[in-house]
Order: sequence, then C-alpha cells, then structure tokens
Amino acid sequence: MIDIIIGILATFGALFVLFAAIGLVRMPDTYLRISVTTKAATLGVGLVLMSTTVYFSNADVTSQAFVIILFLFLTAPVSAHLIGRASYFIGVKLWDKSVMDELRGKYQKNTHILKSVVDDTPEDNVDHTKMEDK
Amino acid sequence: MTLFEYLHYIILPVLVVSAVLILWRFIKGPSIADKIVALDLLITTGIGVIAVYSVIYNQSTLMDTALILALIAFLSTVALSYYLEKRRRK
Amino acid sequence: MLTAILTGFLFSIFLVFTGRFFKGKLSILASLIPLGLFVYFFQFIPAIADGNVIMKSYEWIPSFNVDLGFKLDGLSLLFSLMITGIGFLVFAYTSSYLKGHEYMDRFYGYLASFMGAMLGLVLSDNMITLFVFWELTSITSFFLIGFNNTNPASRKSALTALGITGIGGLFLLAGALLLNNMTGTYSISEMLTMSEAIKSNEFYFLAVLFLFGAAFTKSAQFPFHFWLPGAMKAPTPVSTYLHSATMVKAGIYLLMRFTPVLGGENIWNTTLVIVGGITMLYSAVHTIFRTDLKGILAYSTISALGILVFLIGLGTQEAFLAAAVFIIVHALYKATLFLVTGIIDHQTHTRDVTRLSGLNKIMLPVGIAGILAAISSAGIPPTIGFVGKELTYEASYHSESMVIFLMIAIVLTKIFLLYAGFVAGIKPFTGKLPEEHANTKAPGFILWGPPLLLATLGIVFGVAPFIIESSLIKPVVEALGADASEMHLALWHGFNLIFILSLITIGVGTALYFIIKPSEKLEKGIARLDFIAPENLLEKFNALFVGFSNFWTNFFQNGYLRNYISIIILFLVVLVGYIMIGNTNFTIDYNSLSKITVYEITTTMILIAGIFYTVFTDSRLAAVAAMGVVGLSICLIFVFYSAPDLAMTQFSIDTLTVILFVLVLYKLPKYLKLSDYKTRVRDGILSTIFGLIITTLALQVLAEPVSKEVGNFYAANSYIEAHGKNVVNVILVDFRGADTLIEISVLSIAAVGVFGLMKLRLKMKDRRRYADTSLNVENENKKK
Amino acid sequence: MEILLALMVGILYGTGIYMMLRRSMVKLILGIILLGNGANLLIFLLGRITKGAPPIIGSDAKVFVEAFADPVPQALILTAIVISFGLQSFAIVLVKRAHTVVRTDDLDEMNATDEDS
Amino acid sequence: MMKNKFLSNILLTFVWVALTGDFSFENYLFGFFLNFHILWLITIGRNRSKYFLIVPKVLLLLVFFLYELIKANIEVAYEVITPKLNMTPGIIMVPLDVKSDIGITVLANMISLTPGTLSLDVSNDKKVLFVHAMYITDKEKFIRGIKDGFERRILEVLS
Amino acid sequence: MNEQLILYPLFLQMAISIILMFGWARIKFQKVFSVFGSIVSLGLAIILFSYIWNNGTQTIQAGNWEAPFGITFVADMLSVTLVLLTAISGLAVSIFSGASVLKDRLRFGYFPIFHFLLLGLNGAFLTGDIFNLYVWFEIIIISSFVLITIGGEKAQLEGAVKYFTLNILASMIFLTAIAVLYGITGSLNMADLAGQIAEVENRGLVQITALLFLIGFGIKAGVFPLYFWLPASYHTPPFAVSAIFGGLLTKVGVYALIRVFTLIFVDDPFLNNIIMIIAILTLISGGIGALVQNNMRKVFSYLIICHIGYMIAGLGMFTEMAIAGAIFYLIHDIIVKTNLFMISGVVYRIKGTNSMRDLGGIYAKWPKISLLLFIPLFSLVGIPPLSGFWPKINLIKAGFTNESYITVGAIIFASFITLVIIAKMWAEVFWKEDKELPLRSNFGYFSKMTSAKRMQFVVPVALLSIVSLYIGFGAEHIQELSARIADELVNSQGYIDAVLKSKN
Amino acid sequence: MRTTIILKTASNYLLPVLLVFSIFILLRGHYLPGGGFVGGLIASIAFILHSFANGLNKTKELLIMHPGFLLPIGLAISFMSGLAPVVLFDLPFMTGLWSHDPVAILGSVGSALFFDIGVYLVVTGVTLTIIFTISESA
Ligand code: NA
Ligand code: NA
Repeated sequence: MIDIIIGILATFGALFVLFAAIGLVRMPDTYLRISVTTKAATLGVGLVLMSTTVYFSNADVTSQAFVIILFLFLTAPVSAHLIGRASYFIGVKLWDKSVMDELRGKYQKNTHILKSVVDDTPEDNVDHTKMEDK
Repeated sequence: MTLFEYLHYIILPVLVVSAVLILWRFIKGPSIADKIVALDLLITTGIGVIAVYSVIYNQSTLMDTALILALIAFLSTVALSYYLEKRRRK
Repeated sequence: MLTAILTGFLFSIFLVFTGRFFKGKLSILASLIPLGLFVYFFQFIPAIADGNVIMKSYEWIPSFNVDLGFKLDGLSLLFSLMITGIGFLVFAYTSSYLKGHEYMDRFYGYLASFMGAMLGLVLSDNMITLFVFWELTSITSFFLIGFNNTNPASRKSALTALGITGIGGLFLLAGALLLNNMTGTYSISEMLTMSEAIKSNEFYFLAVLFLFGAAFTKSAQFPFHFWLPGAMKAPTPVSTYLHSATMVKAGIYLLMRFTPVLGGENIWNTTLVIVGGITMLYSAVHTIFRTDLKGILAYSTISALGILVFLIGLGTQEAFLAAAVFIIVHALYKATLFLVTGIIDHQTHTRDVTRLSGLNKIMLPVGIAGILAAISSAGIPPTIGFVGKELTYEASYHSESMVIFLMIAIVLTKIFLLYAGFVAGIKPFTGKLPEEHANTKAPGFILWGPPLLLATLGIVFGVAPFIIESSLIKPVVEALGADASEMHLALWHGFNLIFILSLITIGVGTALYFIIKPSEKLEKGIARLDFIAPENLLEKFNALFVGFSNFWTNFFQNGYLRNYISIIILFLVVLVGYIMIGNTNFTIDYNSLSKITVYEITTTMILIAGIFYTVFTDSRLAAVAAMGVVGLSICLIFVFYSAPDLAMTQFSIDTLTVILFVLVLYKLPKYLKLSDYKTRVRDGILSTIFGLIITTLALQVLAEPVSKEVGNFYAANSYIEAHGKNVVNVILVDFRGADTLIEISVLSIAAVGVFGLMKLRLKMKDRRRYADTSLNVENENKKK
Repeated sequence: MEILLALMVGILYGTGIYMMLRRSMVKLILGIILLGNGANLLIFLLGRITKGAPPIIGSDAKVFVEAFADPVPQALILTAIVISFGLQSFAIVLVKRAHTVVRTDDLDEMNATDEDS
Repeated sequence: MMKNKFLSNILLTFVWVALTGDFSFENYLFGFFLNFHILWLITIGRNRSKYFLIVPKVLLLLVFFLYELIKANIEVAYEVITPKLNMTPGIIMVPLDVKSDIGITVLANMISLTPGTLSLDVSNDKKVLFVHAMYITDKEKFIRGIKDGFERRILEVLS
Repeated sequence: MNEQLILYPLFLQMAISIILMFGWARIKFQKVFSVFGSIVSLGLAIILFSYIWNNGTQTIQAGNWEAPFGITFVADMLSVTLVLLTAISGLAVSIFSGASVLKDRLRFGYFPIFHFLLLGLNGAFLTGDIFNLYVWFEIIIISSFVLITIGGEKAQLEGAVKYFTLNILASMIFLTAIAVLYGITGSLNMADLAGQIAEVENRGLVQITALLFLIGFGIKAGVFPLYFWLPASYHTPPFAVSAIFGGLLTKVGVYALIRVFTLIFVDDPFLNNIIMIIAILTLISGGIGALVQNNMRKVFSYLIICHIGYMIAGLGMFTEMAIAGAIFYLIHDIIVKTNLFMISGVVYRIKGTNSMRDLGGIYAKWPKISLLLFIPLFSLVGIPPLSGFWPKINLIKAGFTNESYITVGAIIFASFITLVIIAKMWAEVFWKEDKELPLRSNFGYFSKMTSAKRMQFVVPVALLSIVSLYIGFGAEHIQELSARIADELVNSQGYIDAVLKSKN
Repeated sequence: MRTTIILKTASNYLLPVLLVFSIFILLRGHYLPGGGFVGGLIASIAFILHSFANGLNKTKELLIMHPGFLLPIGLAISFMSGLAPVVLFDLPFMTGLWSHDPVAILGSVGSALFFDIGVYLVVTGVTLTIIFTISESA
C-alpha cells in the first residue's frame, strides 16, 4: 500500500517536472517559460519529496523534506520575479502574439525605479526597441 | 516490478530526460535570462533526482544534499539576475 | 706558517677599520709586514738547503680531507722569498708612489691580502687549500687591477683577468677533485709517491688537461695571454708585483710543483714545449709593436713566462736548473723595469716610449737601475741574466728532438726580449732630454731605492752565482724531482756553440734596437691584424654567446603566459606519453567496473555539455552559468557515489564562485576572439592529448589492486575512538584534523589577500617616499 | 561507469588546460576551476567508487555493517575543494584588480615584467 | 514589539526541534536560546501584531492556494503537451490594496506560484503590481480575479 | 623534553600569525612582535635541531593515531636543518621588513601573512604525509600570492598573474600525482608509501607517478623548462618579500623533490637520467638568463634558477656524496639568496634604482656597506673559502665518480658564469662612477635615514653574512651535517622505521 | 540595484531560517553529512542574500563587527582545541578529548566539536569578508 502511495506521488512528481521541462522547451518567450516552469517544477519536486517522506517515514527525513518543500515554495516565486524583472529590464522581448504590455515605459534606466504611470521623462525609460541582449 | 525497479527504471529516467530538455533550453537560450531559468530548473530537478535516488538506495543521509541544494540554489539566481540588471546601469 | 699566511689577511681586515691612519705618513709602516715575513722565510734557507722539507698541517675540514697542510721546500721557499722580498720593496715604493691617494688604505689592504693568498698558494700541500688560495689571488688581483674603478677600461681589464683566471681556477678545482678520485688524497706530497699509478690511470690525460687549463690561464700562455697586457691598467706597483714577480708565476709554480707527479710523459712535455714556445715567440715579437712602456713589459713578461713553460716542458735537469735561475733573473729585472717605468710615469706623466729620452739627467739612480736591468734582461755578462740565458740555450740544445727548431725559437725570442729590455730600460735614459720633460722633478729615495736594489742584485748574483746556487737554486731543482748534486752555476761556461749563440743574440738584438725605433706607425700596423688576435676572437665569441643567451632566454621567457603553460604541458605530455607508450602491461578488467545506468550517462552527458558550453560560449555570463551546470552535475555524481558531504560542499562552493564572478564580471570587458584559428587548433590538439593521457592514466590505475587499509581503520575507529559516525567529518576534524587546520588558515589568508587587494590603494606620495618595490618608479622615470 | 568517469576527468583536464591557454583572464580562471574539478574527480575515481553507500555509520550501529565508500578520498577532496575555493576567490579578485590597473583582460598585453630587463 | 520577537522565537524553536528530530526538553531550551541570539542578531525594527487571530485565516489561505496551484498546474500541463499554443499572454498592471511589504510579497509570490501568472514587479510607490499572465481575455476580469481571490484573503490575514 | 618539540615551531608560527591578526592595524606592535616571535622561533629551531642531532629522527602522530593512519610529523636532520634555516632567514627578513616595507602594506596584513608563510614552510619540512605536504604547499602559495600582490601595483599584478597561474598549475599536477599515488597504494603516509610503491608491479605506472611529482615540484623549484613564473615575478614585490621568496620558496620545491625521490621513488635510472638532463639545462638556462639581465633582482632571479640546478644535479646523481653536495648547496643557497634580495633592497634605497645601467659609485660612498655586501655576493660565486664553494667539491667529485662529465661541465660552466655575472655586477653597481640620477623628492634615501633605521637595513644583511661566513669557514660542520643528512636520505630505512615503529 | 520589496521581504525571513540551518548543519556534522565547512558556507550565504536584498550597509549593521574578525577568532578556537591535549595532558597535537557523558543534541562533546566551530567561524568570516570586500569595491 505504502509502495503504491510512494509510486503515485513519485509518478505525479516526475510528470510535473517533465511538463515543466517540456514547457521550458516549448514556450515561445522568456516570460512564459519562467511562468510555466516555476510552478510545475516546484510542485513536481514537492510531490517527489512527499514520496520520500512516506518511504522513510521518520521524523528526521520528514522534517527535512518539509523544509525543502517550504524552501522551494518560498524561493521559487522570488526567483521568478527576479529573473522576470531582470529580463524585462535588459530588454527581452515579449512573444509577438502577446496582447498587452502595461510595463512599457515605466522602468527608469538609471535609477531602476519602476513608476506606476508613464510620466513626462520618457528618454530615461527602458525602451525595448533600442536594446538587445548579448 | 518492485517499487525500487519502478523508481530506478521509470521515474529516474523521466527526471533525467527532463534535465536533458532543460539543458537544451540552457544551451539554446536565446536570452541569458532563459539560461538562468534553465539553471534554476535544473537544480530543482536535481533535488528530485536526489530524493528518488535516496529512496532507491535507502540512504536517507543523501537527503541532506537535497536540502542544501534547495537552500542555496536560490542564491545563484539572485546573483545572476542582480548581475543582469547591474551591468546595464551606466 | 699559518700565521705568516694569515698576517696579510688580518692586516687588511685591520685596515678596514683603521684605514685612515695608513693613508698618510704612516703608510710606509705597512711595508714592515712583508719585511718581517721575508726575514721569517729567510731563516729557513739553511735548513732547506740541507735538503730538509718542513711540513706543517692544521686541521680544517676533515670531512673533505681538506687540511691546512703546508710544505716548505726549495720551490716554495724560493717563491715565498720572492713574494715577501719583492713585496717589501713594492710596499715601500707604494707609500711614495701613491702618496696622498684617497684610497691608499684600500690599496694596501688588497696588496696585503694578495700577498697572503700568494704565500698560501705556494706553501699549500693540500690541493684544495691550494685552490682556495689560487682563487684568492684571482679575486684580490681583481680588486688591484680594478683599483681605478671609475675608469671603464680598468673595470673591463679587471673583469677580463678575473674571467680568464677564474675559469682556470675552476679547471684547477676539477683537476684537484679528479686527482683525488684517482688517488684518494689531496696531499701533493702523497701524490708524489703515487706518480706511476697516476700516470697509468685512464684519467691521467684529463687531469693533465685540467692542470694545464689552470696554469696556462694564470701564467698567460697563448692563447689566454691577453688578459695580462690589459691588466696593466692597474697602478704600476701592482704590475710590478703581480704581473712580473708573483701571480703570473703561480701557473709556473703549479707546473713545477706537479712536474714530479705528472711530468715525464709525452703529452706533458710536448704540450708544454709547444705552448711555451708559441707563447714566448709570439709575445716577444709583439714587443716591437708597442710604444707604451708597460705594454712592452707586459708582452716581454708573457714571453718570459713562455720560456719558463718551455723549459719545464723540456723536462731535463738542465732545463729545470735553467728555469729555476730564470725565475730569479726575470723577477729581478722585470720588477726593476716595472718600478722604473712607474717612476717615469709618476714623474713625467707619460709612458709613451717615443716621447721619452735623456731622463738620466734628472733621475740618474733610476737610469742606472734601468740600464742594469736591461743588460740583465739582455743576458749580457756579468749579469745573472747571462747565466740564465746560457743555461736556457744549453737546455734547449740538449733536448731530445727537434733541436734546431727549438734553438731557432729560443734564440729569436731572446733577441726580441733583448730589444724589449733595451727599449724599456735604456731608451728613456739615453739621448736628449725633450723639452716637455725639462721641468720634471727627481724622484725620492723611496721610489728609486727599490729598483736600484733589485737591479744591483742582478749583477751581484751574476758575478757571484754561488750565493744562490746551493741556497736557492739546487733545492728548487730537487723539488722538481731532479738530481741537482752535480750542477754548478757559473758565469763562464767556456767558448762553445752556446756562447756563440749568446753573442749572436746580443749582436742582433742590439742592432735591432738601433734599427727599429718604437713608433705609433708600427703599433697601428699590428692593430690591423687584431681581428685574429685571441682576445678579439674571444670578444666575438662572447658577443655571439650573449646573443645566443638573449635569444634562448627570451625564447622561453617571452612574456606570454600561454606559452609558459604550453611548454610545461608539452613537457609533461612528452615524458608521460613516452613511458605510457612503452608500458605494455595495461589491461582493463571490465568485471571490476560498475554498471552504467541511464541517469549516470545522462548526468555525465550534461556535465560534458556544460563543460563544452563553458569553453565555447561567447558570453561570459553564460560561461559562468554553465559552470553552474558543471557544478551541479559533479554534485550529482558525488551523490550517486556515496559522498553527500562532498556534494554539499561542492555545490555551496560553486554557488559562491558564481556570486564572486557575478560581482566581478560586469567590471570586466567582454570576451573578444583573441586567438586566431591556427592557435586554437594547436592548443586544442595539445589539450586533447593531455586529456587523453590523464584518462589513460586513470584507467591504468583502476586496473591496479588497491589497499583499503586506511579507510577501514577509520571506519572501525570512527565511532568507537573518535565519537563520530560521519567518517568523512571525523577524518576532517580528527584523523586528519591537521589538514583542516591548515586549510582554514589558507582560507583566512585568501580573505586577507582579497581584502588587501581590493582596499589597499597606495598613495603616490607614499609610494615615492618609501618605494619598497622598484619597477613602478623606474617606469615612471622612463616616461618622463 | 569508471570508463565514462575517466573520460570525463580527461575532458575536464583537457578543457581546463585549453581554457588556460586562452588570452582572456576570465577564461584563465574558468580553466583553473575546470582543472580543479578534474583533479577532484580524479581523486574520487582513483579512490575507487562505490554506489549508494555513504561512509556514515548507521544510527544504531557502532561500526559499519555493510559495504561503505572509502571515506579517505572524500575527505581529501573536501580539503582540496575548500582550498581551491580560497585560491579561486583570490584569483577572481586578482583578475579584477589587474584589469583595473593594467586596463586589459588580454594576457598577451601583460608582459612588461618579462620584457623589462 | 516584545511579543513579536517572542513569537518568532517560539516559532523558530519549533523549527529547530523539528529539524533536529530530538524532542527532549534540553533541545527546546537549546533551540530557544539559539534562536534568541539569532533574532537578537538580526532584528531590525518591524511591526507585527495579532498573531493569534491570524492562524485560522492563514490555514484558509493555504488551502485556497493549494487548490489554485493544482488547478492551474493541470491547465498548464495541458497547454504544454497539446501541440498548439492557444495563449494570449501579456503584462497587466494590477492596482494594490495591500500596503504592507509582507502582504505584497505574499500576494506576489502566490500569484507567481500559480501557473499562468507571474509577478514581474511592484512599482516603487507600492501602488501597482505588474503581472505577466498567459491567458488574458478580459483585463478587468483578470484583475478582479486576483483581487477577490488572493488579495482579499491576504488582507484578511494581515488586517 | 620529548618529541612534542617537533611541532613547537609550527605552534609558534601559528600563534604569532593569529596574534598578529588580532593586532591588525597596529603596525608598531606588529613590527616588534614579529621580530620578537622570530627570535623565539630561532631559539626553538636551535633547540629542536640539537635535540634531533643528539637523538636521531623523531616522529609525532597528530591526533595520536598511529602511522600510517594519522598525519605523522617527522623531524629528521634534513627537516630540522631546513627549519633552522627558515628561522634564520625569517628573523632577518622580519627585521628587514619593518624598515623596508611600506606602511600601507603593513596595515593590510603583511606580517600575519609573512608568518603564515613561515608556518607553511616549517610545516612542509616537517610533515611525513604526502597530502599534508600538499596542504602545506597551499598555505605557502596562498601566502606568497598575497605577499606578491600586496599593494597591487601594475608590475606586481602582471607578475602575480603568471606566478599565480603557474603555481596553481603545479599544485594541480601535484594533486593529480597524489590521486594516482593513492589509487595504486591506498596510502598517504610517505614512509608507508616507500614500502607500498616498491611492491607495485606496474613499474611504468610508478614512473609516471614519479614524473608527475617531478613536474609538480619542478615547477615550484623553478627548474628548466618549468621556471617561467620566477623571472616574471620575483622582481616585482617589496624587497623583503623577494628576499623570503628567493631564499625559501623554490627550496621547498627542491626539498620536496629530494624527499620524494629519496624515500618513495628511489634510484630509478630512467628518472635519474631525466633529472640529470633537467639539472644540466637548468644550470645553463639560468646562467645565461642571468647574464643578459640588467635589473639586479632579475639577475638574482635567474641565478636562483641556475643554482637550483646544482641541487637537482646532486639528486640526479644519487650517490651519498652527490646528495651531500646538494644538501650543502641548499643550506648555503637559502642564506645567500635571502641576503641577495635584501641587498638589492639596500642598493635600491641608496640610489633609488636597481637598474645596473644607472647604478654606480656605491663603493666610493659606502665602502663599509659595500664590503658587507661583498660577502654574500662572492659567497654566491663560491670564491673559496666562502660558502658557495664547498658543496661543489661534493658535486664535482660525484660527477667524476659517476662519470657524468657533462654534469661536471655544466657545474663548472654555471660556476664560471656566476663569477662573471657577479663580478660584472660588482663593477657596474659598486665600482662604476656614480651616475648623478635626478634626486626624487620625498624618496626615502638611505643617506637621509636615521641611523636606527639604517641599522634595520644593515643588521639583517650582516646577520646573514655572518651565517654565510660561518658556512664557509666552518664548512667542516656543515659538511658533517650534510653528509649525515645524505646518509639518512640514502638509507631511508631509518626514516621509515622511525615513522612506522608502532607497526613493527 | 534598487532592491525589490519582494526580495527584501523574503530575505528578511530567510535570514534567520538559514542561520538556524547553518548551526544545525554544523552541529550534526559529526554524525551526519554537514559540519563546519558547509555550516559556515550556509551562514555566509544567509548574510549574502540579505545584503543582496537590503544593501550591504544594512547587513553590516546586523553583523556589528567586521566579518574579518571572525578569522582570528575562529582560527584561535580551532588551534586551541588542537593544542589543548598538548597543553593539558601532554598528548600529541589534535588528540581528541571527549566528555564522559553524551550531551543532548550534540552527542559526545569533545575537542573535535570546538575544532569544527572554529572552522565554521573561519569559513563564515572568510566568505563574508571576500564577498563584502568585492561588493564594496565593485
Ligand atoms: Na562534514
Ligand atoms: Na582530535
């Protein structure tokens, strides 16, 4: 019985990781890739870790697995935010089928300040047409 | 098929195939941000691999490594994105 | 005897601290030292003449079999007396000659040290000790020749002299060590008893070669002679002392000393006769082309040294006798002539013989000394020079082969030497006094006394040769291993062929003196042949050698780090590869290897992809991220193969490295494709071979059986003795805790280094003020 | 697997040297890191590898009851890794400082100390 | 202030005990002192209060989050494995009612963790959150979804 | 008194370093304490030396784990001799540093790192464990990196990049060699390895391992063709740093070569031949390299290389006499080379340059100092009976005995070229007419110093000169010592027994 | 870089957790994977993360003293724990000294533990010194 639970948890876990990987390959722009992977993988690995806690079923491993999951959930979105923000800042373009970009013109190049509205100092704002990443 | 064989011959390969896919994205890019995402994901996958491996070999001590990976992986992402922003500032 | 030798050195050390007292009037007191020593050695004459040999030995370095063993026999006594006797006169002469000189104390210091070294040289019975003193004469003479050290020519001469005699010294050392290997002793006296064994040893030839190397360089034999004329840049007392009476004779001394040990063989005799012959004739001819008095004397000295080598090479009793006498003859007249030249130089400020004549009107005693020395040098009766010349002719005449050839050579030499002696000793004092010298002052007694005394001795010994016959000459001949009991010195040998040759020599030589006047034209004439002169050939060789040195040094040390790495790796690859190819017992036992699984292969592939991506990517950040991939894969491998501690540490450190890179990278410029295609291919090939070698090596090692003794011990004791269950950690903090302690020190040092490197900015002001490194400031100067 | 690991060690050594032969200081350091990883893995491999048996004594045991991996190479590598970290950080900073002062990343332009004689 | 510290302290002590797996009294004590010092080290003036009221709401939030997480994950999985990409992505500006840093952070993270959405950044005046979303059909509806879902619950927890 | 004494030099240096780190910014304290510590360290070294001299090789097992399991520290005559020499050089350089190193540098950890370097040297000499030796090597190189870069000036950095890279490369090769060694024997204890290696059947593999050690240590020792880092960097740091580097750093490489090739990889003809070839080329390359340099410190750098050749040659000939020669030369060279770099520092302070083209007139102005400097300069040449001469007796004799005439030739060549170079230097620097260089404002010229400060320059030079003189005139003692060391090295069973006594 | 609220908030909570972890890892090292090295590395990573989010000066305020001081302190602790057997019992350097009874959490307390604590401090000090120095000068 326990073996089956372990098996199921591990299977779902591995599958979500696989989806994340496929998503990473298939998604057309960086933001979408970040978006897809952050959660699928986190969830997947979380499930795998659950399966190990079931297998070992001792306080030591359980608490460890718990901490790992906690950590992943705490840090993954922050990472996603940081990379996403940096991508936008360095001018990674959105997929051409994207429907809107309300962030346009709100970052200031020099101060890195993000404004909530587009103001009258556009020359300092991040402009994607002038940058490319190398 | 025992649980160990299942984990060994199915789950672990699925995880490493994912890793290969992630590596493909890492190499392809195109943006440096993609690479950072891929690296981050690769480490996460690694945590999964270690967890499964520790079950297969019944070695709970290997989980400590997974723990460290989880704790620390975050930092390189922070650092790399920090760099991405900072180098534009001039 | 040790005290006698050390006196000179002690005096010079004494002078370092009290030098200022010996610059003025007290300077003459310095000459008391050689005088005292002369008296000390003089008292041994009776004992030595009776055939005694005085041996004295002090322990020094028994591990090397090196003792301060001294031997006073006829040969060393003669030299000791010359060294101290002429030394006394030179010391005294110097006190006037260098009166008021700023560095007179130094001069005395060098001179005294030199004298001590010279005494040590001729008295040593131990070859190493002999070598020690031999080198000391070289180094002290370096200081004496370079005494006028602000003069570039002086420095150059000093360096040349040191170079030539230095390499000779090393030959002597090699010879000494080789002889020691052959005989097991450094004692020359003991070698004497093994003469036959040495001569039949397979290394005899080599030993002789080494000794010749030493003797020929020191005694300025062709083609090493050129340092001696150069050494005339030294003050005249130095020329007198070193280059006529003592140092150059060291080589002669060495040959004489070893004649009973090594002599008698064909190689010994023939070489000496040929080298001596060439030297004496070559230099004698050269005297004609000189106008500088000291130049003339230098070449005539070389020639005289050639005669001595020639005589030793003849190897007969007569020849030895002739040599012994000629040493005294030469010392007396050559020292005189040098001293006279010194006086002329000192008073008239010129040594150009074309500008000198009639000086007897001003300095008659000097003139007398000069003329007496000149006739002694010419071998005109009743001087001791005549005795010497007769003996020389006789010895040559009785040689075993090629008599005519040798006779022609020696007679010609003597003719030219007569010419040289006349030019140096007579020409300045005869004829008309040129106006430029009309106001020249007469020299004081301290200047003209010594040469006159020496010149007079030349006559005294000539008239009464018995004074030196049994007291000095015969012991020398006996020390050379010949029987001297039947020999007699006499002024008059009867009217025979030798006497006729003497007359011819005197006649032709005198005629030559009147026919050939020294002139600049002649000097320039010979200068045209300079390009084949040994010194110039050597200079060319030297330039070539320096060129090669530059090429070789800069070829390797070319400033390109990558070349350095390439060479090191190439060196490794070639050597290891060579052994690997020859090492055939190499198999892989496939059964001992663990099975390969999908995830391992995949991890490895990811690792390899990460590596190659790191290598070939154009973006530095991508490279750093790829290093992250590499680190993760290695971490996984560590996990797979039971090393959780390693995996943790590896991963943490990789992450930190990434952070470090990130913090540093954005200040650095982007990658540029710097190397061209060819370079990259070349480096690629080298790297590939290197990698293959490491792989092969690893596989070879894996095929070996291995002992797990240490690991098992740790495992068994980890908990029971060391109270820990994580064996790796127990090793780190206990079993091999010392490693760890050092390792954290390493980390601390690195941190301190990083801190200093980033924070410490030297202020230009301070940098100039204290400047504890040199390059920067020098570069700044260059820019200005 | 050992053969694969041996190959990998070779690749790490080879690429490490290749990178050290480049003219960029950053590549030089990356090369040093690769080489260091190669050396660590070599120690690991030549100490013989064992799967799934960390040298940690079980919680209720006093000695090992089953096979265990040789702990010695692991301890050695740990020491080596940490030392390399110290050296690497120093190297990275050295490169930065050198770049600030010499104003180039190109090693070929850093030969004044060899030329000035 | 005092209470805040104390709470954190207790919380961390439990974390410690759980980690070590040693539930003895000494371990609690040790953990307490250990964390006391760590907190002492790191505390910078921060305001937190009403700890005890919050706990049930926190649990509610977590359940809601898990539900969203799994639901959205499946959506994305579907999107990823089906051959065609039917997305209408874009970046949307979401006005914020949460004002505290912790609130914003939790909200942003939860949005990020649920698939299809990604919090890119918060404006410096903390008035708006920029969210990248995979499926934007109606901007207003999307914003309302977030405000009624996560944000309301978070506000309740933090109120 | 017992074998604990072996580690006292290490304890002392470690304690000094730590205490100096606590007194981070207090320069005065650091200066005084460093000298004080160095004096104590010298005393300890003397005690240890005489203890080993009287009682023979001693060992101590760190952690009380019997050999070959723990880390063994071994004090045989070679080790304690080198420890003693390190203490002497260390004291001299410590005094010299106080006066000559820029204050800013002292404020950034110069003295703690300096003592860490000495710690590393002592440790390397005393350890009996090959991996522990690696770790000591690392502490040495990291300290040297810090010292060579301290202040971070352009030339320093350019030199340091090369110094750093090639030394790291050496460490990697050393580590590779250890990996292979452990892979074929499963041991790290050098005495134990001696026995284990002898039993390995695949001799080719053993040769390769030995070669890796040869190359790894060869780079550190600065032999041809592995020496490039040395001339690129030794003339760039402060003079005190050059002094301790010049005296001791390459010698650690030599020490390691001697240790490994007399204990573990013993008397393999193929390897001996390679060592001989390396030695000959080193003698020649170093000599002709020095010939074409103009900067005094560069000359000395190349001479270091050149003279390493003597020691390597002694090792390659592998007779007791030859090794005694190598050891004697090692003893002499440590003292003299340290001194020479300090001398270049004195000269630099006198004239403000080290370029021989620009120097001159020192003998006229500073006769007594010149005579003092004369001693180490001509000791280096080996003008008998100064110290450099005596070891050549052993080496040349051994060359004749082994019938390796090319080696004898190379030794004579190197001696000759050293003579020429030093004589030339004497003529250029001391004799030549004083060139009136433009006076630099604010430069700390020797002539402007207080006599107390001058003494800080002169005393260390004099100290080492006296030691040089002792080595020369007391050659009997040194030869006795060298012969004993050579005997211990060639008959390594004594060493092995001392380490593994508990095992037997 | 302008620090982001999200990172800042997250890091403020991560800091104590990571520090607790580091000590946890340090203390269990003798029995399970971990020990002074990794513990020290994690501790420093905690502070580094904090500095990324809040700026270096804030982190320095937290630390009170310069991390460089940890070097001599840590070295001294490790060194003295190795020296203790020499000084106290005339045993060889680094010989393990152990308490007779095991102590809660830590198990046996011995000189090795203090040694590891020294390692922990040094590693933390080194890493922080290096990273801080570089970021300050960057
Ligand atoms: Na550990
Ligand atoms: Na211990």
